[in-house]
Amino acid sequence: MDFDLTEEQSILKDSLDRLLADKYDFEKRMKIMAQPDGWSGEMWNAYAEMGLMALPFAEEDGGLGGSPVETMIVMEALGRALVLEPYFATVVLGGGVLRHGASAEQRAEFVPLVAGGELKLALAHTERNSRYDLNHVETVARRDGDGWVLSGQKSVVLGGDAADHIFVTARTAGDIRDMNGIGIFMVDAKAEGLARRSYTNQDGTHAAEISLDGVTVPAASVIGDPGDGLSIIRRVADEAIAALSAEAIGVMEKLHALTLEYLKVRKQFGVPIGAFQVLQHKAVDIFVALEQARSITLYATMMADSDDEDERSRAMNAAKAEIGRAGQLAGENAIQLHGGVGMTMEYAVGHYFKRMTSIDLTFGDHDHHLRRLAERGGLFG
Amino acid sequence: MDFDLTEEQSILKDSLDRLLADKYDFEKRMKIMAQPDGWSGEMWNAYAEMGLMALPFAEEDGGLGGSPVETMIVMEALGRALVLEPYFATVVLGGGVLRHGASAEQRAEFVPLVAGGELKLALAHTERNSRYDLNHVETVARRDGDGWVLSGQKSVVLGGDAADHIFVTARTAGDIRDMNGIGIFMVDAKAEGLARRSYTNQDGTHAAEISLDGVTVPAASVIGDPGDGLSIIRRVADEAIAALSAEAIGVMEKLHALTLEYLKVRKQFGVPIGAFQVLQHKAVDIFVALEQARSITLYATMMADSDDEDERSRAMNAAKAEIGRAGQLAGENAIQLHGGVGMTMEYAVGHYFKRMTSIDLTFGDHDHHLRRLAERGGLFG
Amino acid sequence: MELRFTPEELAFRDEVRAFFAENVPDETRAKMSEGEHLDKDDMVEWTRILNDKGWAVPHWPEEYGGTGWDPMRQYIFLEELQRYPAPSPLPFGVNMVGPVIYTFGNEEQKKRFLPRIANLDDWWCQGFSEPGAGSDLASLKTRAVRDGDHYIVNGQKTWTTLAQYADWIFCLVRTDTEAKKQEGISFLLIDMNTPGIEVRPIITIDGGREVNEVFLTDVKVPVENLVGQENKGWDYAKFLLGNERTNIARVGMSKQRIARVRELAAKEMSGGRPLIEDPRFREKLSSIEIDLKALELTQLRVVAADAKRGNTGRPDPASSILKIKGSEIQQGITHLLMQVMGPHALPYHEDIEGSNEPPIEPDYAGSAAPGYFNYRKVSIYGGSNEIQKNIIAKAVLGL
Amino acid sequence: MELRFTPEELAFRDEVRAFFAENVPDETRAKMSEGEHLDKDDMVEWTRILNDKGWAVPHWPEEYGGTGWDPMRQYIFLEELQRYPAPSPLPFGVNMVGPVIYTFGNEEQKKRFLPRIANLDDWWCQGFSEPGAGSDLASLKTRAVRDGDHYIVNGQKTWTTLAQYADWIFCLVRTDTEAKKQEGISFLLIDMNTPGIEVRPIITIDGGREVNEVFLTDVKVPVENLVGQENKGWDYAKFLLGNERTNIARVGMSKQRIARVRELAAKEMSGGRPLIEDPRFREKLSSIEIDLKALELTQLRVVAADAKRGNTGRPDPASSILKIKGSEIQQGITHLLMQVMGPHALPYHEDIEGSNEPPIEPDYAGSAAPGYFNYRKVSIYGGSNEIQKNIIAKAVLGL
Repeated sequence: MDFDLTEEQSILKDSLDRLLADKYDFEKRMKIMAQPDGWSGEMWNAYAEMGLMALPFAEEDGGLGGSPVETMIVMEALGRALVLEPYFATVVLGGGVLRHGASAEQRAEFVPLVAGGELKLALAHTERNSRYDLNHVETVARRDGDGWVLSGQKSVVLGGDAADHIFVTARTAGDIRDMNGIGIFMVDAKAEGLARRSYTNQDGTHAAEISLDGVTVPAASVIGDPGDGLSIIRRVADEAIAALSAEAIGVMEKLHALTLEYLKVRKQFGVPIGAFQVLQHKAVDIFVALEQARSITLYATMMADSDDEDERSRAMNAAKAEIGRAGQLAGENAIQLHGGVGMTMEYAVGHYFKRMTSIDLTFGDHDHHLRRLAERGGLFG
Repeated sequence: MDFDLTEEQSILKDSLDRLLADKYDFEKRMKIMAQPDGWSGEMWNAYAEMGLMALPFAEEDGGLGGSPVETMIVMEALGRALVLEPYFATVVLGGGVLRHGASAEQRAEFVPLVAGGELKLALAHTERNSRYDLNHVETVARRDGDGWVLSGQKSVVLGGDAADHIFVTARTAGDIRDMNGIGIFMVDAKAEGLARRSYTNQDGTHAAEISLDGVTVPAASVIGDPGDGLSIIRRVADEAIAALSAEAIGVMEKLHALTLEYLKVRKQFGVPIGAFQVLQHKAVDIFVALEQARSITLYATMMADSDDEDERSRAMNAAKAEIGRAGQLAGENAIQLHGGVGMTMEYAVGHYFKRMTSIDLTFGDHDHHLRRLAERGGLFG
Repeated sequence: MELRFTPEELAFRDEVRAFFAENVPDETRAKMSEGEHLDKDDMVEWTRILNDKGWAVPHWPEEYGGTGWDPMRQYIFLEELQRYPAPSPLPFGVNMVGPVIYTFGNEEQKKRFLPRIANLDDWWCQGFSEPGAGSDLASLKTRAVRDGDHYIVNGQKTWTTLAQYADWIFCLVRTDTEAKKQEGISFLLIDMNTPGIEVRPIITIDGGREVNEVFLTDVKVPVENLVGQENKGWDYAKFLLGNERTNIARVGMSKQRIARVRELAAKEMSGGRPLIEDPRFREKLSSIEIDLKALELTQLRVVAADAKRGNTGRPDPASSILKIKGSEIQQGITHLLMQVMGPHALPYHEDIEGSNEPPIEPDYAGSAAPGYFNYRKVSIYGGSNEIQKNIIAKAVLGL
Repeated sequence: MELRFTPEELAFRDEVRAFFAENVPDETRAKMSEGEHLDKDDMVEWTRILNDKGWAVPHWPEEYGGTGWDPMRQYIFLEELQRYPAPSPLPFGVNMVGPVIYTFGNEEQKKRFLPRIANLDDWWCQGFSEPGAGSDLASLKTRAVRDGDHYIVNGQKTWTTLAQYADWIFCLVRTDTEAKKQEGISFLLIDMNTPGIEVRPIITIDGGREVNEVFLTDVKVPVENLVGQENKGWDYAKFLLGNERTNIARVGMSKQRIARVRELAAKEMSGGRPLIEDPRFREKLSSIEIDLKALELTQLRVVAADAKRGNTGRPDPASSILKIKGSEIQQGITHLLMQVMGPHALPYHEDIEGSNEPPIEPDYAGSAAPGYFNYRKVSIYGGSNEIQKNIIAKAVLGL
């Protein structure tokens, strides 16, 4: 067991941190957020040049063959800077579907484009009534000759505003909540019959509501077995949870650091407020939560490429639940310790708090994952 | 609405407090606990002389016609002194069965004896597998001519060590967990076929395991309808919860007061430890929990004699859940703030902590009542 | 001891309920149910309805328009108001500056300001907080220098709630810079139209504009706008802040919000059934309900104790419990409401910015996350919960 | 970064597991599983089995009987030991006085004491705490006055764990009353059979006798029993207390206790089904499991960091996390275990008093409530959790 980064990993971390320190401080981020798209194409290209888009893909597909540890390193850094570009949607979600579901031909066609920063992806899976249940799919795919015709509504499609291609899940057979009978279809965002309404999320990231009204999809755009897409979605969701956990660590690091700094510089009653023992202990609570969350994220990262679905899913339940709990504690206490100033848009800490909150609501909140873990018999059961 | 005691209530409270201050301080209680029975017959007679045993019974039955408020006043005082005599078992539980289930003849015979302190009662309802489910009764009552024959096992019969007569619940019909088919039978503790093993509880009170092996009960000793004892048991249990909540308030008052005193006199690093802000805030947490628990106890007391079973039971769910939560917080923090000394038998605070813990385990713990309340649709639902 | 409402109190409650049912504008009620912000017109309209009925300033002395209700009736009125839900009277006039004026102001000030507060002819805002002061309110720096018949005021106030609507602001200003920090403060009433006043919005993390910065540059304030004595303003401020805490439990509002959570959780699905049937969810909700029921009784105990002492306006220090538990409960409910919406709480609905695009579905999800963000304030303002615990430790526990 | 055990580490773990499976006495394992107290003979028997294997003092330098394992192997050993469960080596000798002796003692002391510690020929106890000192350890009052070849020791120690079994006690004593409080302290080894020593039990609220008061009246201690230099004892104590915190997370033990909760909760019925199927119960249990899994990784990170720095014996201040979370988890489990037993946790089973009455059914309920009571200690001793947070605030956060 070894918790040190390799030399390559250290270089990756340092260069990304340097890039973001240089180009993505709080002021610059506010400016990017105010742009029409709400994210920066220039930064997108910079990430691609650094190889971030190619990172998790196999070398034979045109990627860099990175492991979940590399993704963890990147996501932590993106979390620390509250990056707005759709890396998670394109590389983790879209890339995950490509890696785990796509055929060799599909990978040969699309991985190089993603790796080069030329293609943005999204995963349209959540629906109005699905909440966090991955098997709940009402959108319908009807066979039409060799191809398929999709109809339905998808909600909160992360990065759906910017995506060139969207992976849409749809029911090819069975009832709304059946495990079998879910297909994944790669749809051009400009396809006829696809309408998207793009918007900003609470945390400044972007998403879209997507409606599909008789969108035709050729056979070549089906990902994997059109009756068994759920196992792919589950795998991608588990990797997404590991990645989001890592992002959350970056966010919590900043919540912690900003709060600590504030406690040291802010004076009240003639002393820095960090001299008050109650506030010290609350800062310690944040620190402990951060370190415990960091530990569970390491565990999730270790398990992210496990082929044992049961063990892997339990690990992700545990991680996402812990991240949700620790993140809420850290976020709420960070705001409380800042007092009124923490409530303002002008100050960074509130933005970290909002991102932390959004992460809890993405791919299942604390309660959802705790329930699932308990239903599965627990972590050691 | 009026939270003041009436003059009679004030007299009751003051005289009981005076009696206990005089005869039941911590040292004297330790001596009583060390006696063979573990409780004091002398005190029992003193309570009877004060009229405490007669308090809740109707005047026409030989009682004083007291309301739940009077019971609350008494139980709070008993809680403050950690009284060991089986008042709760005899007057609240046994007396409750008499008041709500017994016939006029039965009341005429037994209420004056209880009121005079000459008769001790107990309720044998809990069984090995019943946990907190009032409808779970495995003990069997078989018809035998006009009377009944009881067989089975009863666990943790509070005051069962001292009781002269024991109210035993037994199944007259139906399956183990049916709502209907539960009878209540008044059994002489010396009846043939009844064996009891008496013991001390964690908190110094006493109980017994009771086994019934073909105990015959005449028709005159059946309480109410032998097929519908559950409604009586529920009513008694609800009153018991209100009474236990009041006792818990007395216990928590002392946990709070002892802790506050300790914070003021105990010095460390050259100052009273009550000067440390973190310890101050923990003391405040105990205080807030106490006051909230006091409020919910007032609510339970208000609802204890309601005939609306649903509304009454929800109130008791709420009260017992809150008492459990507040009591755990107060007890654990009181020990923590005392440090090592709080862990010793020689010091009072640990005994209050143990009684508080026992109360949570009696008639349903926090989790049980929260679950029941939620199943019923909540408090305002 | 009588733990139920008296028949007279119940009759009063029915009267209040009936009045609300007939008189609260439907749109106002709907906005409050959905957790949306009210605009100025909503507040003015409703206040005048109340004032016509004689209920706009219930707790004021009858000579200034009060109702003469005992504290229990005042409690019932506010409880029913919040629960309906209808807007509470604007606190800056009715609960803050009004009582200061009728207690410490002169006759002319009473005549001039009190009727206009009751009718919301004047919208007041509060000029206490300053940048950098936080819980240490008395460290304020805004100065007022006497110049003939006027004070010349310079300084900056912050966290000024709804100053964008305000006609008047009541300010704490430093009139003696030599004295100890509490002893050189005066209480001034300032017309917001006076030259030299600038209001800048502070946008909060929920996207709302509730609070502002107020800059005062050479603002000329007539000396007749001084309340009470010069350099005694801290006493009046303490009196005012004491009043502020009495209504902070907001039991009625929390009951209304819980009903809303229950309603929406019955619509939203989780694991193939309504979320309200999920054991964990419903137990969390019930747990808050229990806390709230206890708080309601705690509030009633405080009210009853007030009634016995006579309504001195000085709160029981135990009322800090109301602030602590009240804010915990309110925050817990906003978190639950956001959880109900799940992923649909993520989109930011720009309704308050006046967008005319149709809302992202479901429309009632829009206020869930902003409500959670916004309500972090309730454990911060009016003396943070940490300060409240300090108060209890000192004033109640004697530590 | 390699987040899994290496094949060598896994092989080592298997070796350890196999050894325990073959060598831990069945009765000892059973007592630990049921949460019962071990007696002295159990400890001695097991320690000698370990010592025969060469594993009694794994972290000691090899010249004094240590194994030469790296920190990761030491961690694995202790983890498996707790999880089996088998008794951990008696800490007072192995983790406390032993390292002080081999680090600061002279050759004669090393030869005389270390082998007897490893074989539990000498049972040691710790004489640090005094009445009234609590977390302010350095305020100790026990005095040692030099008199020729001896010190004459007078004073009182308290919270002395298992002193009733002890052959030796290591004491902090004040040898200079003029110096600042940390600077006049010496570290003495005292034979418990010396005249003038009296041990009185302290009965704790669980009914147990784990701790004692030790009274020292004119106790003559040969000067050769002074460790290191006179008046430098506080340095050795700090070294010792640093070691004490490294094993406090007790991850393996908590895993074993969780398995026990799960086993019993599958037997106990609630609402007509096994308690383990109750959503609230199993979610509480899973929540603790998650905390524990995170703590296990935190522990491994601390171990790995130790390994990198070399095992200095000075803990990472971040290891205060291990104490805080470890104790919260242990306490949470004892509470759950008591909840499992429900009303059957009420009877007090006097087993530890040596009663030979049959237990109240179910017999495994007997230790549930006492376990909960007893484990309140883990957030108090070894520096309370409040002290741990002070340490983190100062040493890690720089507040």
